[in-house]
Amino acid sequence: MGIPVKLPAFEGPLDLLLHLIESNKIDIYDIPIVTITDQYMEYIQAMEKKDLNIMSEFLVMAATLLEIKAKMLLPAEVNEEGEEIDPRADLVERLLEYKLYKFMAAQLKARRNQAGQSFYREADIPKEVASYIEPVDMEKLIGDLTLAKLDAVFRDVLRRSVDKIDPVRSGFGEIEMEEVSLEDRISYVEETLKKEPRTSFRKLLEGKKRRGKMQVIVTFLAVLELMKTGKLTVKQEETFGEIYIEWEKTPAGEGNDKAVPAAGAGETEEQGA
Amino acid sequence: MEEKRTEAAIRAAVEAILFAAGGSVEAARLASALELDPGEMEDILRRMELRYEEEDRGIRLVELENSWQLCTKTEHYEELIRVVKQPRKYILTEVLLETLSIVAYKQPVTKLEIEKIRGVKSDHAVNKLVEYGLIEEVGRLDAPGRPILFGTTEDFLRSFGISSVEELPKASPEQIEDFKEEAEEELGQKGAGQKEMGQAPEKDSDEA
Amino acid sequence: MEEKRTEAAIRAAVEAILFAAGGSVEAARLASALELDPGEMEDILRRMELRYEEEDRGIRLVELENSWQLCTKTEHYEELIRVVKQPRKYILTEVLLETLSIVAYKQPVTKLEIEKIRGVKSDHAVNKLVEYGLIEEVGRLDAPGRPILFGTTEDFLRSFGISSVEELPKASPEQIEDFKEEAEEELGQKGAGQKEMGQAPEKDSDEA
Repeated sequence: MGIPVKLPAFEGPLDLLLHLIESNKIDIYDIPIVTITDQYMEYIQAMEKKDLNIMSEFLVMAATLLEIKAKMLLPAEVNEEGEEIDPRADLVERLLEYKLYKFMAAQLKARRNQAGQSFYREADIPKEVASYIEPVDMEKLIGDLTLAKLDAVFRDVLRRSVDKIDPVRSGFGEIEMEEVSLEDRISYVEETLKKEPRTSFRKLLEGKKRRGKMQVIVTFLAVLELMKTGKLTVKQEETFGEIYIEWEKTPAGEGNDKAVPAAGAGETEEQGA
Repeated sequence: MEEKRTEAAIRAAVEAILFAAGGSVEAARLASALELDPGEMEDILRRMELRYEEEDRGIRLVELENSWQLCTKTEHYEELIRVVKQPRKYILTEVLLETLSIVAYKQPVTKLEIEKIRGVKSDHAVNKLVEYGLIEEVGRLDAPGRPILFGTTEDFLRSFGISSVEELPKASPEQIEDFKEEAEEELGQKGAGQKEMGQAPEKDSDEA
Repeated sequence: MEEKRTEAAIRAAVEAILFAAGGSVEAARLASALELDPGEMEDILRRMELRYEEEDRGIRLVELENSWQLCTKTEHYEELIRVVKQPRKYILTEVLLETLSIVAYKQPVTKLEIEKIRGVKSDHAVNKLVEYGLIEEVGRLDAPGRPILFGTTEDFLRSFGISSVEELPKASPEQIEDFKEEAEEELGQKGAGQKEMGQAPEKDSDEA
């Protein structure tokens, strides 16, 4: 059989083989392997070799065909039951499976045409529903907040507020250079997180009498540094919200701990707090 | 297309068309699509309108200037809300709690005052608290720009079982003075009292 | 909310919800919104399904893997397209259909398995099907490289009018046997189907 001048394109080697089998009117269970292999080779030789990726797939099949052809010449192998093994068996299975899916694809196509006659709807939520805002459940919101707790929070706020103001006032005329070392802050943050693996940035600053700007900045840098090395993760749920810090327990962290002695200068005394 | 359709089949077709169309469809357009004369179409639509009012229908047929449309019955909005709206979760974060305590104890208070105490911008916290119905505008300060004065809501007070702001323990000016003194003392001692001071505030940080 | 709702009222609510939602809504979600237990909800949905089949309804209730949705009956397609524009459908080439059918019948399946069956690289086809929303990643195979497992999407069910993947005939060994017989019969007719077979693959050569 000659190859047509205008070569049809095939999806792949299996597709081509099925085509050859069908156009030769061959029984798929008894493929004349010599004829089919020759035709297959003829076809791929005529193929445009523009796409190596596609070509290689056709070539793999060519090798398989040649292998089968060779095995056909040898005495047949037998299986445990003493039956002769047809070297073509695997190929036949593959071809049948492939054909099965082609057949199913055709069925799907028909179903799609049918299903395409059903129309769906875009969501159309009435304005009143879309703009509905759930009322606040005050009880749930308040939760276990008590007046006593609120009072404590307020006192704490005031205290910190005073703390913030005073150093400035008292600092008039004698502006102190605040020495904050990044290294110390890193070890402070590490120590704190080891004791309390989940905390907030705010909490890291607590216990510090003088929350100078430099203190805040350097602590923040320390957090960034530790984040970069993967020792902690940082989460902020909303803009201006609480910054939550979580210690990542990595074995790598331990080696580093030794590098930074726990009992450092200045800030480290807070570890006791 | 069929020889003689039943009215039921026509009604079904109208339903299908209006369902898929989403918006409204002119009666004339329906009539021509279904090969009916306008009068007949109109009669059928009127009859359909009534049928949709039956108890087991969740949609209704409405006419809008010679156009017809299907829409959800308002009776079912409540159930619809439960399906489409995610229940909101509100939490009083530390920031909110802090801001709330300032409003509670210093009310009426302006946002500027809150910010002065907290040392940071507080628009977000104030807005959230208003949204949650914990605080509200209680007036305006007689000052340039007439800034809003915030106070706690009645709902807020009720939830603590108190009837008026008066019942809140006020942080008096003297108290604030106390704090200042305390702070100055500590500064003098430079870190002596640190341990005690360090403990107190930390306790609340996990309340968020 | 109500003391005792009639089933008609529940049916109405379901209709309202599904009409407004447009897309599919999980049965469990409906049940919780309507404060029904799942079994009861299911029963009602099944009864509704039947009621929608009545002659004067143009829409039907369809199930898509435990979710429910309203859509127009195919019977009204002719009348429908005279008024409503057909949503644009992407073209599914033979290659895509073939790949899709492998995913549909063998899911969850890796790209490698698809390629083994098809005998060709299938990145392009798989990517396109993912892009069209017909298949999606459904997990990872517990094997070296943790390859992606693909499965079909709800949109696949919708596009092909299938309620559940279970509904698809599984490609079982018996079925393959059946198919072999069919193939043998075909051989008996010698080349009857040849023309179609020869043409089909040519169309999508660009997909390979």
